[in-house]
Amino acid sequence: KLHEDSFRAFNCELPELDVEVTKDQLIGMYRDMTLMRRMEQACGQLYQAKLIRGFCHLAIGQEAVSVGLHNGLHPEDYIITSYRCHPFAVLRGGSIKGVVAELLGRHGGMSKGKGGSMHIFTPTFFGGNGIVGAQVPLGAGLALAQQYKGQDRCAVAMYGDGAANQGQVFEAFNMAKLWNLPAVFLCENNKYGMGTSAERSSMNTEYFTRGDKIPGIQVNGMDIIATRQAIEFARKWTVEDKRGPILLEYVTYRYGGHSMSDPGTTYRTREEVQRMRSTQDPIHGLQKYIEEWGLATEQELKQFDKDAKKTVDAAVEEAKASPEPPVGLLWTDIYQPGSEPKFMRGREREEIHHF
Amino acid sequence: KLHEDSFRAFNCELPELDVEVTKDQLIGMYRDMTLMRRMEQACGQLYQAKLIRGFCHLAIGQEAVSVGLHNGLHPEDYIITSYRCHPFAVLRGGSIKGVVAELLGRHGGMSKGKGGSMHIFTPTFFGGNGIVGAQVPLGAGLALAQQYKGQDRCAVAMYGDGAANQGQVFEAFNMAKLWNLPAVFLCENNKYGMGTSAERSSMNTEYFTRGDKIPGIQVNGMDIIATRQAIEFARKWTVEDKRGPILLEYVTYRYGGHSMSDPGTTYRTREEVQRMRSTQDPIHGLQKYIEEWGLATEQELKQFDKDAKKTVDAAVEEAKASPEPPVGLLWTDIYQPGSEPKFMRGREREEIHHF
Amino acid sequence: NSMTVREALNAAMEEEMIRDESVFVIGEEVARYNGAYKVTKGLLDKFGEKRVIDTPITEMGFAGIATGAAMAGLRPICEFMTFNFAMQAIDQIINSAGKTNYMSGGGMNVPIVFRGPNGAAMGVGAQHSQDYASWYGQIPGLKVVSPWSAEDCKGLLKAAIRDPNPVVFLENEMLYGVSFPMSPEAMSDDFLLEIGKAKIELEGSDVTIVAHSKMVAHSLEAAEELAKEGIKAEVINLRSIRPLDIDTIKASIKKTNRLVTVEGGFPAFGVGSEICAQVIESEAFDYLDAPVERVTGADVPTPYAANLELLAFPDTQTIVKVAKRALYRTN
Amino acid sequence: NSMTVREALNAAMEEEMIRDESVFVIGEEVARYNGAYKVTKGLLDKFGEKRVIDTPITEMGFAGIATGAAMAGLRPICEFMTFNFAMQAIDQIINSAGKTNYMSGGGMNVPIVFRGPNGAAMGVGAQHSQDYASWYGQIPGLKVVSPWSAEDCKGLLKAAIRDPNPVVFLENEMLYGVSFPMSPEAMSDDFLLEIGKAKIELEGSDVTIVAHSKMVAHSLEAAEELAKEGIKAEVINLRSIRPLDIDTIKASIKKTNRLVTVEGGFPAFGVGSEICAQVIESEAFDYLDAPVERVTGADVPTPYAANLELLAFPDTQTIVKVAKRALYRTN
Ligand SMILES: Cc1ncc(C[n+]2csc(CCOP(=O)(O)OP(=O)(O)O)c2C)c(N)n1
Ligand SMILES: Cc1ncc(C[n+]2csc(CCOP(=O)(O)OP(=O)(O)O)c2C)c(N)n1
Ligand SMILES: [Mg+2]
Ligand SMILES: [Mg+2]
Repeated sequence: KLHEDSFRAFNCELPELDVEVTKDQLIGMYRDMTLMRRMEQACGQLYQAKLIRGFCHLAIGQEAVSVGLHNGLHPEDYIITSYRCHPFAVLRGGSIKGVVAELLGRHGGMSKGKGGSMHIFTPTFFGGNGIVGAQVPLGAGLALAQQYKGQDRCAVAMYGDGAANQGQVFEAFNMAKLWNLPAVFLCENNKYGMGTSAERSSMNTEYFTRGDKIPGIQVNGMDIIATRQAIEFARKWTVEDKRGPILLEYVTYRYGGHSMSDPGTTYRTREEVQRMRSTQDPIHGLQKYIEEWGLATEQELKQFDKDAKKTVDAAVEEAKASPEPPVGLLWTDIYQPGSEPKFMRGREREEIHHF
Repeated sequence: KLHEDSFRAFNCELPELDVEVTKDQLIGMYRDMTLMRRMEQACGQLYQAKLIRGFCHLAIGQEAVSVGLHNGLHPEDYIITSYRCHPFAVLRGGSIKGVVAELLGRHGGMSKGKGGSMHIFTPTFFGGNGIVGAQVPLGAGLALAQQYKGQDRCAVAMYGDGAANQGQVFEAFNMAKLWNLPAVFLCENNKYGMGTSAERSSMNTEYFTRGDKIPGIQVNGMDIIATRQAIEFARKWTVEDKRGPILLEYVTYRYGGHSMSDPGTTYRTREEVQRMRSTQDPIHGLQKYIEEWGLATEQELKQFDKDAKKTVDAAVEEAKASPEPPVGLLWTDIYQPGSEPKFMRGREREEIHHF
Repeated sequence: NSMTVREALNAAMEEEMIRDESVFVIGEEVARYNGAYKVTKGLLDKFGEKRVIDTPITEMGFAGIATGAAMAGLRPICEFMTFNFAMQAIDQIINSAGKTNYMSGGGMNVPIVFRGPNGAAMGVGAQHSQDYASWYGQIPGLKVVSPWSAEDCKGLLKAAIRDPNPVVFLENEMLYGVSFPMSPEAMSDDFLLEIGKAKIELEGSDVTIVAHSKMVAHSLEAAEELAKEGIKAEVINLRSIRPLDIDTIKASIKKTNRLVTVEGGFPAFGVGSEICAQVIESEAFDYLDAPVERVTGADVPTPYAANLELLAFPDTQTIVKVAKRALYRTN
Repeated sequence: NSMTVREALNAAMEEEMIRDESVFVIGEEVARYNGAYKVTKGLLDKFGEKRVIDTPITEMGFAGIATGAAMAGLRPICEFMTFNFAMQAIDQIINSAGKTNYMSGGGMNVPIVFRGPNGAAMGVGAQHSQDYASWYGQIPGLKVVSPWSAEDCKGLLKAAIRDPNPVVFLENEMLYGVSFPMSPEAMSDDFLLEIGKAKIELEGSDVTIVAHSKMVAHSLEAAEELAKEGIKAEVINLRSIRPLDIDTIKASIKKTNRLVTVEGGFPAFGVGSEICAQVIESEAFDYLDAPVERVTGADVPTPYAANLELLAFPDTQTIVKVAKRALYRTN
């Protein structure tokens, strides 16, 4: 049974607080969250070691969102999110090695090293998008495609509390509601968009109420059972009951800075971060459930963490061993094979690539 | 005393239904509305006669909006709207001759013939904008400038029921509320955006409720006393009480097509148009008040209409007499005088204009 | 047989929608209103609301929705009422549609057509008259088509819909009502034109005139006038802005030794500029007997007044004059 | 005296904000965060929240608000975190800011500066690396500046803020931390550079290299390498994309008879293309002893992997190679 405060509803009923979840599921989610955190930590280290270039946005602290979603969705449901995307890429059919190799710019990366940290895709995960807000209409478009094809699937379009103010988010809401699309709009409210707190970016910080005619639910995004329960509810709403779009707000927190160049401590206090870590941590929270219900010993849980670390370390080594993409790849994937122009130009007139 | 149905409120008190309005004001507004209608009719005729080119969007039926606004606002308050802008241009300091000449592409036009039907400006009227929705953030920017300069003025940013779904409208709402700007967002709901009815474009057609944390009032936009009263209320709210932005929805109707190329009868019935004309007409409505209260005789009112026609006819003649802009004007107003490049290029290398 | 450009575009969409269930049309006023310029006329009746979708006025949103649908395997035809309004959606066109295939290492392709009128119409003023050919043409990952005739429109739009890449399809409002003869092949359901190939509309030996969209008509008229004076102009209809068929242009230069480019857009960083640069840096440079000449729109925001507007866009006389100058003849 | 580009931009804004009460800064993270790239550092402390305004992430909205404020007589400096995000706002920049003065017949001027980093940084991938110089440069009504050095940045940003027209000010993230010597004049509060004038950074007689932004540095390095082989390159720092100082380029060609253009943007319809076209159609054509050569970014979406990224942008060696080719020397 979930805590009473787990959900708040706007124009719809609340999800059940009584949740059925098997031991295996709980253990599985625990292991997934541990693995995701270890992976992100490894990415952070690789960035610090200057092996990862450009941007790197980590989701440490927000594991209950990605893992909860993945566990509550059907494997063929779609997800799209912004740049804070590594866990989704892994969970939706990718691999840790594939993510890390991508961040390292290696041929073994999920985008062959051509995309980078923000641009990783799988058949059910549509990235990994760098333009804040742009992924939301794309997500509604994924839902449109599902409806069009008569698939009983939904599409989850995720965005942050900062992104929530982009006009195209409202545009997507409007069309999704008009057309009754099976879209789950999911606001990952981690309280800040870069250095701007939700209060300073949003006239209304109750993001679950911002869909106007679209009903919404606010969810304790630090509790994996709640995140899973909410997405199951949303899935039933959109897919089984065909009630059109729904808006979920997962209230969560990022422990680190916005990206690796942000210490993350100029616009919020160290105490705030510390308090969230010690009182709200999703992994720790699940650990407490598990221990309470006697599903695993502390010993076993420690072992899971060790396993996760080992898995990640091995994946990092594998990724590091992957070579850089062959230079010929500069010219592939601009157009689909067979549909390219006869030639394209490099940096000067003699650098011509013929297809 | 206004009809009880004149207003509906969202998160704020209702404007007073008891209105004080002088005989002169009523007569003035009657004359203004008649004049505006006559002007728009003349424009329609000039278009049909192929003297006006390109676009021409008339506001016939919507006179209570422009005239009500103008009469309720301070002369130095700002207004910005979209392409359906002729009455505003006249009322806010322009002239009928200036508008008509602009539409005819003459030098005597308010933009020297260089702007056209959609682009007419005065020191307190910021157009006349052709890109649906773009004027709304511009209007919030006008309000920002007023606040910045410490002027006790407001800015009215107008948009249609169709435009109401543009994302940048929500973006402007959000910032205006966050920064407590003296902005009046005014949705001119004439039920259609081109051929799309409000119900087909908007998940929520109660436009006055779409500002989220911004309070709103729905107004009978066919009753000039209501439109004037509502804007006075909004002005007090934004300027005197400094309560931040407010949203007004004026429910109105356009009798003609969207533009001159639209017969306006494929997406709505002739009966609907006829019904609106005969039961809701703003000029007729005011006429009834005037007659009821014995402020003018039918005779006098007829004379006003004749005067209006005469004024418009004279202005049209004056406008027609205005020459085309001198061809040298092709090159002026691209940059401010004195800040131009040395030269600019015409259609080929010998057509060079030197500044 | 003849067809207007409007009919050709309409036929192209209809045929492809019949052929492929995943093709659909989305945009403002495309369904019940039959299109602001009636290009989608009748499609709603034929295919229903599922496949002909009226959107609210939310360019960025519906361009994003269409792009998302393409990512999920559909083949949207996304109509913009004009490309001026697509400027609100240009981030979706470029960053979401244009670059995703590359960023995904080929894992995520985006087969979509963005279409609508581009460039100036008559008396529409500065905000409704921009020509975006060179902007979109700059972006690797997009294909950009700018057809002229009804045949162009039918063959290229069908090719664009079948193309597995995002295609920007730039029509011209002033051409919609213009009738063109159609060959029997062009009337067929299978008529496709290759994107990236220019067409020599008129053969000639004295001067090459390269144009796209409506400027092809002016160039052909100019060629007629020049012919009266014994000058044989070769007129090339570019058809495609990206890929740009520089080979056809170079071959023509080798024959005529003189090049005039004609376009309706602003002069700077335009189609003519790029052609000029590519010619100069190629072996064709040596064949040029005169500097390349560009005829373009004037470097001014489009004025409304008829007399000024006339001076803002190329007309037949300007082309004639410049072509003669390229031939070192003067009046 | 020396200053980084970041400091120079910061000083320009501070000085103009002191001088003119109507100047203010608006954008994402410009105030409390001191700017995503710290360009606005300290301004909030100095000028307060009224004049240094943090916005939500809503590019179209705040660009519109800034433009509206300019219409009402203020002088906004509108920062985009990068110009890639400005693509969401480009309609406001062009249709509202760029064209309104003309459309109003001069009645409504819009004195505003849109600034932020443009072009590629390191390892940022395809969506964060586009160079918009030629897009904005195409629009009559806008001025477009692309500075290189700290002196450029200070003098041109101050001039842009004082300019009564909308100015697009294209910075480069990779230059922010680079230090440049500053002359005593450049340190002064009154230091202004004329928008529209290029600067000859290095005089030479054998080949002209024209570049803007970061490519000026590569061009100067290339000139150094060429000098070792006795080749005297003249390096022109364009500074301004619109107006484009073609006179300075032509004068240089008359001296060197050879021209190489260098830019970081995509090749097609780029800055080099336009320079090429303008040179060709001018009397300078006759002075050219070799075809104009363009060095540009490669025609590919920016790849992330370091080895591919290297191939996507010009480096010093490429410029050296091409300059030599222009001189008909080969290795
Ligand atoms: C259109 C656009 N504007 C700005 C940015 C720069 N930017 C990247 S992430 C970010 C903050 C987003 O915050 P939020 O949506 O809350 O997501 P979070 O980082 O908290 O996960 C900003 C401003 C961008 N990438 N795209
Ligand atoms: C961005 C943009 N998209 C589309 C258009 C074409 N367009 C002009 S007016 C209009 C309808 C607007 O309807 P509404 O906002 O209700 O205003 P009304 O015409 O009813 O006054 C459309 C679609 C445009 N000018 N700009
Ligand atoms: Mg956030
Ligand atoms: Mg309307």
